[in-house]
Amino acid sequence: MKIARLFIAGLALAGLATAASAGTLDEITKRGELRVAVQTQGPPFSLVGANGERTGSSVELAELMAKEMGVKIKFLDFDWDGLIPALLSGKADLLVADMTPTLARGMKVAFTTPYMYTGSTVFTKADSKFKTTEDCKAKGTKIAVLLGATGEKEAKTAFPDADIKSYKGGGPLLLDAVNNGQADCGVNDVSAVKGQSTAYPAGSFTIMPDLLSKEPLAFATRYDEPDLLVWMNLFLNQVTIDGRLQKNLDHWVNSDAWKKDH
Amino acid sequence: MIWQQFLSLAGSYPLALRGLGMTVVLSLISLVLGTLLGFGLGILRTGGNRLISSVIGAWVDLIRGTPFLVQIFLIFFILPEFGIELDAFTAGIIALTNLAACFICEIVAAGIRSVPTGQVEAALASGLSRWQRMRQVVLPQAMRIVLPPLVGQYVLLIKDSSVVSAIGLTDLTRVGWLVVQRVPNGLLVFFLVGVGYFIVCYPLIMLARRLERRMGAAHGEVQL
Amino acid sequence: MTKPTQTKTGPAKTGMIDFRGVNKWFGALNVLKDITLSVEPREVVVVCGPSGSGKSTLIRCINGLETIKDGDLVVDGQRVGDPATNMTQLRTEIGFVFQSFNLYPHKTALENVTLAPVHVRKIPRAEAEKAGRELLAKVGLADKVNAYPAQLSGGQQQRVAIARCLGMRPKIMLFDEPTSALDPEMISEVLDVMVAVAEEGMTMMVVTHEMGFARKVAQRVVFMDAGAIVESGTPDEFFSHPKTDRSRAFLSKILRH
Amino acid sequence: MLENFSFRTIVEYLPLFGQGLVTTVWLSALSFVGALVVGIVLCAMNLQRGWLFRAPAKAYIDAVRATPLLAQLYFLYFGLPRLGFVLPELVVGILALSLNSGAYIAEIIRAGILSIPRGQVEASVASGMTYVQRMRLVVLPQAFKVTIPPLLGQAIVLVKDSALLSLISVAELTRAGQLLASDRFMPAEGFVTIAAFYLLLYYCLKGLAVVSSRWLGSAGARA
Repeated sequence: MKIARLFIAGLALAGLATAASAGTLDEITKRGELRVAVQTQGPPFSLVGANGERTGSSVELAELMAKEMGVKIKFLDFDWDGLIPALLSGKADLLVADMTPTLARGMKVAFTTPYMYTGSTVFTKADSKFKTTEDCKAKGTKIAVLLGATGEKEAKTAFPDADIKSYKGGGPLLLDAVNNGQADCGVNDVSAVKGQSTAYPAGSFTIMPDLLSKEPLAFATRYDEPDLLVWMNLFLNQVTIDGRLQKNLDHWVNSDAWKKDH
Repeated sequence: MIWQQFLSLAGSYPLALRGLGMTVVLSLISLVLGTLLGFGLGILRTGGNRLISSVIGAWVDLIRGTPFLVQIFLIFFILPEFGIELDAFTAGIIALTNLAACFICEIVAAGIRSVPTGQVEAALASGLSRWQRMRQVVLPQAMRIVLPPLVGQYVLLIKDSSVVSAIGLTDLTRVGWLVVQRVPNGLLVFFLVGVGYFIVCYPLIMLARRLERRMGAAHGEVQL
Repeated sequence: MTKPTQTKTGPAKTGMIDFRGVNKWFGALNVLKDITLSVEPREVVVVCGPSGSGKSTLIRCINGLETIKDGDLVVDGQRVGDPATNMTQLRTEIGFVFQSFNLYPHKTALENVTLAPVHVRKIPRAEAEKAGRELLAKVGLADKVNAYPAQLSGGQQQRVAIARCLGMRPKIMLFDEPTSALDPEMISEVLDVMVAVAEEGMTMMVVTHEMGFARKVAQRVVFMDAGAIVESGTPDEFFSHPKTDRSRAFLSKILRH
Repeated sequence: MLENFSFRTIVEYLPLFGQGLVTTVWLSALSFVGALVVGIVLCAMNLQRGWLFRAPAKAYIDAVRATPLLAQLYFLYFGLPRLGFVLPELVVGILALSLNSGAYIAEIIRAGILSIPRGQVEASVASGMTYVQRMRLVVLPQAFKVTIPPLLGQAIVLVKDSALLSLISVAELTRAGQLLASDRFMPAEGFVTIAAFYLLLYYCLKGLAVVSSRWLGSAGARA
């Protein structure tokens, strides 16, 4: 602890130095490269294809951002543990992942205005005895959620008597857990569930029509990059108006169209 | 279903090979560096200087006692705040080298301590210098004790290298995580990842076992 | 005489090995008590006494394997333990033969003999090997040049150890119970080599209970008990007319069989 | 990340860390006991003359040593249900750690037994002891002394390895740190705190190793 305190003392100075530097956008222009941290949580937002090529809804939006900036893009691929440190330590300019901008998180990073709304849904194995969301409220039901995701919180509120199990490693593993019987139900973002269940034969899962919550998704950057934040909001505004956002979401999130290419 | 998934996985072999390559290159570099550094530290650890020895001891404890993930985070994310900016590969090499050096230091120190004092006295009596005593008399005999666990430690370190995925390097384990997004079958994917590690590690385990047998049978004990 | 007392540099008359009022403690135990002893060049001194009497410690002090607490120990004109003395250099002048041989198990007989000459004396390897072979032949081991210690009997190992010391062309040879760890039938082959070394005029201190050896080559026998030198004299005097009860008791024990 | 390091938040999450610490401790302890059992059985198999027992033991030990714990954990976690065993995460986790550490412990015990001088075994054979008596009265008590330090070393490894169980939703120490990282986006606070707790556990185990080796050392001297 002592060492940490020493760190902080030394770093207060270092922090001042970075805060005083030029605008992030200028820096990006000069560098000619936009550094984006992504979390490869699975389709439809971010995935890696068979040959290692990176793709997905968020990934394409980030590429569009770089194109509009007129710079190249560099993806930094971290697992969940490394994602936030990458942004906070300045290794990445911004964070593109299917993240819910909660108020608590907003204390540490600067979120853009939400670019889409989704929500947590409940899914079960098609032939299981859990047919409705009500069924999953039974005492001792094993419910799979993603560690740290908003679905985890939603599940705790919606199923107070259930046995909540938090997994790491992305939505597909929740489907795997439910498919294998480690959990009775799963709770995750509806777009993710729909996108990821396509890896299974059609009709493997029952996805409940009702949503537990309505959640926004947003990109994130740091509070010491206000110019970048303003620009990102402007970008989202523009692509909403000219329909490019809708096209992206229709391809990736609202349909299985992406499946054809991957 | 499984066959279909397997075919889909087989299509990812270039990615898997890249991951395996990253694991091998990362391990190879840091094991070589870590071995050199570890031997140096082990020799200093058993050398006469109390202060140096206890500083090394404290450092080894700190590294052995904390999760490797935290060490790699400190090097990659926190050092930049002190003006030391490293790319992920270099940070991974540094972290893994340091980890290797600390474990190897303890193995080497134990080996050196196992050499009978009579040997050092004999070398001392014939006027060999400190370095000559170490080089000609102590280390060759310590190697008998050191080699088998050293190679065993290599295997552990190769497996520990998977933690580098936390700072964005695509090693074999990371490939597993990426692929499982597309082919959601944890059993199959990580079984294959296990096979990948097995291919790298098993020859080393065989080597360790052979060394152990050879060292045990070699011109070991002085006959009384 | 410019200085009336020469406590630091030693008196004008100096033996090859000079103990003057040497004391040593292991913790509270006074293992060497006020030792004063001088060994002349070419002299052979046998040190004997019951186990724990400090005789091994005594000779280990000479090449600095043990450090002394107070008193002076001058070897070949140099003070042992003085920061100004280059101990590594001094040790090259002193051969030391251990009870347990301490041959390097990872090196052959020849490599054991040539290691120090090559690395310390910087003698070219070919030359050192030639000398090493000659030495091994001299101790009767011409055919064991490439054998590893584990392939040699105890007596052969000890002879290699003696050859290893001689390879440095030392001025002094110290022997710490060189035959105690040997089977009886091997003792004589080692003693024969030691006699040969003594007859070439080597300065020697030998800790041993081999009284035959003492009678044959020693000029002096030193008897120690409880860390002190109790008696010192020619072998004849010591064996025939021991002066103290302790030495009589000791002799009666070791000569009984 | 460090200039805004918030000790206050760590304190706020301390109860969670405490619970995680307790879980880590008892599940590691249980796994270690399990690993000892696995290790002793494997080692006994490995020391038999015939290949019937030795070959499977060797194959198992090699397979475990050559593959990462992660793969083994998933193998059990996703594999067992296919065979019809759906076990709670904690049970799977403890099983995985026991089976993993057991392989290493088997090697440690074997090295300990082989370190007993031949003369000891010969003396006990000469006095007419059976194999079991020889093991129980002569070999194992001596081997025990040699194996205690490496066994505690393995215990340290096991405690750190237990962090992997957070992957299958066991709420242990690492999970607590990850929660702080994902709820509050405070990774530095989360990971530095778990590092401190692991270090604490490390020093406890190391202290135990020092005390036990001193105790065993003096016991050996008395014997």
